[in-house]
Amino acid sequence: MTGSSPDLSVEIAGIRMKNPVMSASGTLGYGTEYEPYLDLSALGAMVTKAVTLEPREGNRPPRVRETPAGMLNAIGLQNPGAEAFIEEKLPEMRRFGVPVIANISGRSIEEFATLAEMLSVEGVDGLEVNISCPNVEEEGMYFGVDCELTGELTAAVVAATELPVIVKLSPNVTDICAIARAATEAGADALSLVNTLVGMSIDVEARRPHLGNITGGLSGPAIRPVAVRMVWEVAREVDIPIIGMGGIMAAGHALEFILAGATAVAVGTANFVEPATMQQVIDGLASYCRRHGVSRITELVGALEID
Amino acid sequence: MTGSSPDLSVEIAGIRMKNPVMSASGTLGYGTEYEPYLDLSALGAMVTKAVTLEPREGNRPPRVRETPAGMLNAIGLQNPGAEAFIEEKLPEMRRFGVPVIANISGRSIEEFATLAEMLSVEGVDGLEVNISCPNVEEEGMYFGVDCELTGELTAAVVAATELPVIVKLSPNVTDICAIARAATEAGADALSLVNTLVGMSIDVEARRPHLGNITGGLSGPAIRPVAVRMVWEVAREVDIPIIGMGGIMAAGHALEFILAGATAVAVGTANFVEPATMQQVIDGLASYCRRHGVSRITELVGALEID
Amino acid sequence: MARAVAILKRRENVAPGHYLLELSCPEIARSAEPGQFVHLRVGDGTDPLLRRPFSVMLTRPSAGEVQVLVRTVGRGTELIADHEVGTRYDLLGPLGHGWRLPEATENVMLVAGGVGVAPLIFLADHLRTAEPKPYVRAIFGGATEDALACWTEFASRCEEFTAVTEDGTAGETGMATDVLASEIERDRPDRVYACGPDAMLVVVAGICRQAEVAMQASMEQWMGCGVGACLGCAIPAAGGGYVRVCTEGPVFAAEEIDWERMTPR
Amino acid sequence: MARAVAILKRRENVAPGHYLLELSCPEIARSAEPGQFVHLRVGDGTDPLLRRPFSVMLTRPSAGEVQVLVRTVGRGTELIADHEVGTRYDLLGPLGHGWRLPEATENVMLVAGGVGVAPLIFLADHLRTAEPKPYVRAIFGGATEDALACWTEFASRCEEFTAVTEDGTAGETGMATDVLASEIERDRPDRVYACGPDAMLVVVAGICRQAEVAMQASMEQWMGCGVGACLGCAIPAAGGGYVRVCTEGPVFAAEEIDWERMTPR
Ligand SMILES: Cc1cc2nc3c(=O)[nH]c(=O)nc-3n(C[C@H](O)[C@H](O)[C@H](O)COP(=O)(O)OP(=O)(O)OC[C@H]3O[C@@H](n4cnc5c(N)ncnc54)[C@H](O)[C@@H]3O)c2cc1C
Ligand SMILES: Cc1cc2nc3c(=O)[nH]c(=O)nc-3n(C[C@H](O)[C@H](O)[C@H](O)COP(=O)(O)OP(=O)(O)OC[C@H]3O[C@@H](n4cnc5c(N)ncnc54)[C@H](O)[C@@H]3O)c2cc1C
Ligand SMILES: Cc1cc2nc3c(=O)[nH]c(=O)nc-3n(C[C@H](O)[C@H](O)[C@H](O)COP(=O)(O)O)c2cc1C
Ligand SMILES: Cc1cc2nc3c(=O)[nH]c(=O)nc-3n(C[C@H](O)[C@H](O)[C@H](O)COP(=O)(O)O)c2cc1C
Ligand code: FES
Ligand code: FES
Repeated sequence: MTGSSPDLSVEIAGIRMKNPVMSASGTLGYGTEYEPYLDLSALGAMVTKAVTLEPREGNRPPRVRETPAGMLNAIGLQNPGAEAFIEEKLPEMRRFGVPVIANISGRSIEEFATLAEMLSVEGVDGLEVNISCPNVEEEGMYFGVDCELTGELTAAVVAATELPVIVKLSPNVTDICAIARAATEAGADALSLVNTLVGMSIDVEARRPHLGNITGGLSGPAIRPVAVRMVWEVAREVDIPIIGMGGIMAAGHALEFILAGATAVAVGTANFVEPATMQQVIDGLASYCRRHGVSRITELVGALEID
Repeated sequence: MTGSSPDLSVEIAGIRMKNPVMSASGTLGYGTEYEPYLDLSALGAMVTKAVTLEPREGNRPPRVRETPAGMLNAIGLQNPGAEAFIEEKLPEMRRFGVPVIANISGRSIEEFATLAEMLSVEGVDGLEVNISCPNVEEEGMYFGVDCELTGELTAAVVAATELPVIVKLSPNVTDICAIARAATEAGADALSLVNTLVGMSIDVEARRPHLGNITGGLSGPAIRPVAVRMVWEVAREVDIPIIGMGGIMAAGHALEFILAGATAVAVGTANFVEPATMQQVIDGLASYCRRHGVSRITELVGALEID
Repeated sequence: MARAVAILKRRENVAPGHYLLELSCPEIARSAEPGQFVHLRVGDGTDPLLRRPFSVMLTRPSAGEVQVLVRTVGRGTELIADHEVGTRYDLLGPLGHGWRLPEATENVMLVAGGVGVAPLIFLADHLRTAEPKPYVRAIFGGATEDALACWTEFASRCEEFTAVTEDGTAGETGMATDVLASEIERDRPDRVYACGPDAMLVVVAGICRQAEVAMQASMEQWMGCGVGACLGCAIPAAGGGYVRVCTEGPVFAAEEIDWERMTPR
Repeated sequence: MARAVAILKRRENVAPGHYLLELSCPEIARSAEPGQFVHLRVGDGTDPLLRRPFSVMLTRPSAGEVQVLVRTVGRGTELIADHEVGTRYDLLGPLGHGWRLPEATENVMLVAGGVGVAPLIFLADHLRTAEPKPYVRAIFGGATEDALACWTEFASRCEEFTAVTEDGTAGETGMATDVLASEIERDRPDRVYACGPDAMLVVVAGICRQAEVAMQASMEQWMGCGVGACLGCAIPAAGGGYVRVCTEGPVFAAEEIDWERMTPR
């Protein structure tokens, strides 16, 4: 970095990141899968696929399906479970020298708390509480759409760990601000939004759903306008940092979230389309700052002009 | 039609349509605009742009913006008002000889009721109650996200008119089924879903929202998976007919809604892209029925196979 | 007003980021009037989704040919810039209301900003053969020389022509609006026809109001349908409310527009 | 496993709805093994959005050339069918695990269904030069003659070859699986390699289990990332759970898969 380069570093709930670009949960595996295509050490942070207490097989196939400018997924939280994660996956992820945030998903408040405790280990820099995974019945969805439950869950996780707690919100709600307030008041250190919108697509020749799970989570550029709107609404309601995501494919999209009020951004589906997306976004943010004479990216957070 | 052609006719709350394809409110003007491009007499039905009690100027520009596989709009219910509609627009729409459904939008339950009465005139075949227009503050949105208000509003409109009452739901809710039940129990004859998702996009160079209204309604193919999912969920909850819409560009998309449980479908944004879309959908439905040996399109309603 | 298929016969990169499309499209060539536009579909998928509006720059009815000048600003225009000769476009048009022509003997002034030159070239071409012929002066302004695409096509159709760039890379140095002001000083035109960025049109409107010169402007706004149905292309109307660029416009008399509310934020 | 740019050198419509792409892509040509695939991006926009997986059909390392056989089934493949020579593709590959090769002297049977022939042509080509050489028989089945794209490329690389179509428009009449059963009767192979529709693979697996013949199958599933990260391409694994087609596969030993749960609904 030359002296003239802008300062892209940000801090999310005490997690220092050299730039605001992170991977979205469930879209970068545990990092190693993308090593041939991307210098992961350049990222601001890495977020894991959802970690659950016990190992999970995941949903029946097909699990993914393309939709207009987006995709539906119903992976079903497939993961090796907390223990195996800590023993096998975590060390792998550490190698890249960037903060690792563990995305946790539980069936009950107790399970979330237990998970939070278990994952409060050397090498995990923060927890992202997935209260909004739309794919597993009676789970994530159940919490994320209710203010009280969101509050209780957040409080329980906060009490169970010393780590920064990031609550990841579901967009499938009437009033995202109410949920955001509930999480904030319960002690969340930051918020991630958005998770996927619940969607469905049908094979009309076979007269069957494309996904084995019938419904799935919609992600990708298609949902970006909804995600940006929610970040903008929430940013004006709460004063904890926001990690914005939903359809980011390029720096310009990341800037929409940042201007709307996000301190950091996460890239998900775009990784599948172009493995170098996160690097491109980082470079694009730097050149935008240069072009606009912005010395610190943080100057842009919430800098949207409304009259 | 030769003897072998399938029967595409459907009935929505007493409104007989020669096929299940209608225009989505606000996307076909009052019909005349599309006369050079489309034989409107071939449609199953026509739905008007929202009609309000008083004339409305609409929102400040820009009012539309393309997004990935979709568009944001913030027209703001611009319309000449109920009286001018009845005197000037309605006669124009009648010329095509297809059922005309008036989409109504009010500021209060009283206003909705008054509108319903005013529009219960010769030439209007049904009312679509827009409780979900996301563009005007303290209006549509306010009703459509609350079960009680939806119920009261529906009951008031039903009491004020002899015409079939179609309640058009907002997708910007946590539990679409609860709202659907509320409208049904209050006497709605049919349901339309979905209206637009609230979204926003930003001009990062100018650091301003693209729309003069800041946020707008997201429509087009991008939202189809969400719309199909909601129709599928609601169809299993209520037994009044459903008009499905959201991103229909071709017969295959219309069939997704029909298989999910919609008796009729509406085409909106696609009209802007390809003015002949509705005709293409009608033709495509007929050939699908032939190919699959379906003699009545109604056989396909809710015919999705789940195991 | 109908739909037509246009086939790309020739595509020339007339200036950096500017492409002249020569389309074979007899219907439009026959019926398009100066100031009207076509609503063109780029590709057949969802990226981009909506049609894109472009003014007709010239027609050769006999040859069934239509010329359009495209400036690349985003996804759709960049795709167009890459299209091979032979590409088929689905388009709606000619759409909207064009320039209202001057009384024959008038002394008229055409003011173009950047790619806004397209509908004015069509107008100038039309006025050449008007009988008796109005006296036509033109001002063509842009940030740099690169923005003065097709200036020869414009100049060759006017009695007097002034090019002006902000950086002086071509013609005079300054703004088209400065030139307009001094030209009005020198020899007051009976009528001004203008097309360009909103910022320019607002100033032109101000100058014309001051000098009491009749003015028409071809306006731009993002569009949905292009045919008057969606009410998406609204711009502020004089006396309140809005008018549709695609239907009442794109050409408006200055008095029809609320220039106050037009002023870029 | 890396990313590469491939340039379309030749595109041939080898059968109705089937296109043979000849790509210049030295990296893949050098490193691809039979049964591996490439994850190809169609266009640079959002329509289509995700990459599309295609098996490598043949490579000419010396010429830096890769051949891929594409059957048009939807948006992405239809766009590919229209691409001009010179089109540049961004692709990831070679990806996944290919065919495990037979012991030299084995008597092997290749069973292809439709476009599933591609990875088997690559295998047959590879086995031709194996030393000492296994004896290679092949069965190529399809609904009609049209589905037997590139059959000569396949046949010419095997000692024995049987074509079979359901409607008898080419070769024997019937199913590839019927032919397989009788061939096993006649002369039991040591190993079967199969690629085709799930329905066919399920039957082949059943036949092979019965006859106690070792079998490998190249499987398909809709994909997200193609590199093992999204867990989207799961198929049922023997003994419960799932395996990833893009990483553990696309080629699996029959014993690794739960054919019960694979049976199409
Ligand atoms: C009546 C009319 C006539 C026009 N005539 C011409 C012409 O002759 N030549 C020409 O090059 N352009 C013309 N335009 C502008 C042209 O339509 C836009 O530049 C084009 O639609 C941009 O498409 P895109 O996909 O490349 O850009 P997008 O990716 O859609 O947007 C990129 C940027 O282009 C601008 N833009 C997009 N749509 C419009 C629009 N409808 N009006 C103004 N700016 C827009 C915005 O600043 C946007 O941020 C005309 C517009 C109108 C309304
Ligand atoms: C490992 C692997 C190797 C493959 N090799 C080849 C090959 O050599 N030649 C070839 O023509 N095809 C091959 N396929 C299938 C090919 O990837 C799909 O046909 C293609 O992605 C369809 O894209 P589309 O946009 O045209 O279809 P879409 O519009 O995306 O879908 C149309 C239909 O195609 C089918 N389809 C879509 N994606 C897949 C998929 N990933 N797997 C199976 N079916 C799918 C579905 O039935 C879908 O309804 C392979 C698939 C895999 C997983
Ligand atoms: C294949 C896939 C798997 C995902 N898995 C998870 C998960 O395990 N936990 C979670 O909180 N979000 C998960 N998500 C949601 C993403 O983290 C992200 O919130 C969403 O996809 C929106 O971002 P995008 O549009 O950039 O993909 C997943 C998304 C995809 C596409
Ligand atoms: C420009 C525009 C104007 C609209 N106006 C109305 C309206 O006045 N009343 C209403 O109920 N819905 C309105 N809608 C919503 C549509 O009727 C439809 O519910 C929505 O666009 C989804 O369908 P689509 O994806 O096919 O466009 C409008 C949509 C658009 C794009
Ligand atoms: S663009 Fe639809 S009304 Fe003008
Ligand atoms: S496609 Fe993502 S894991 Fe296989």
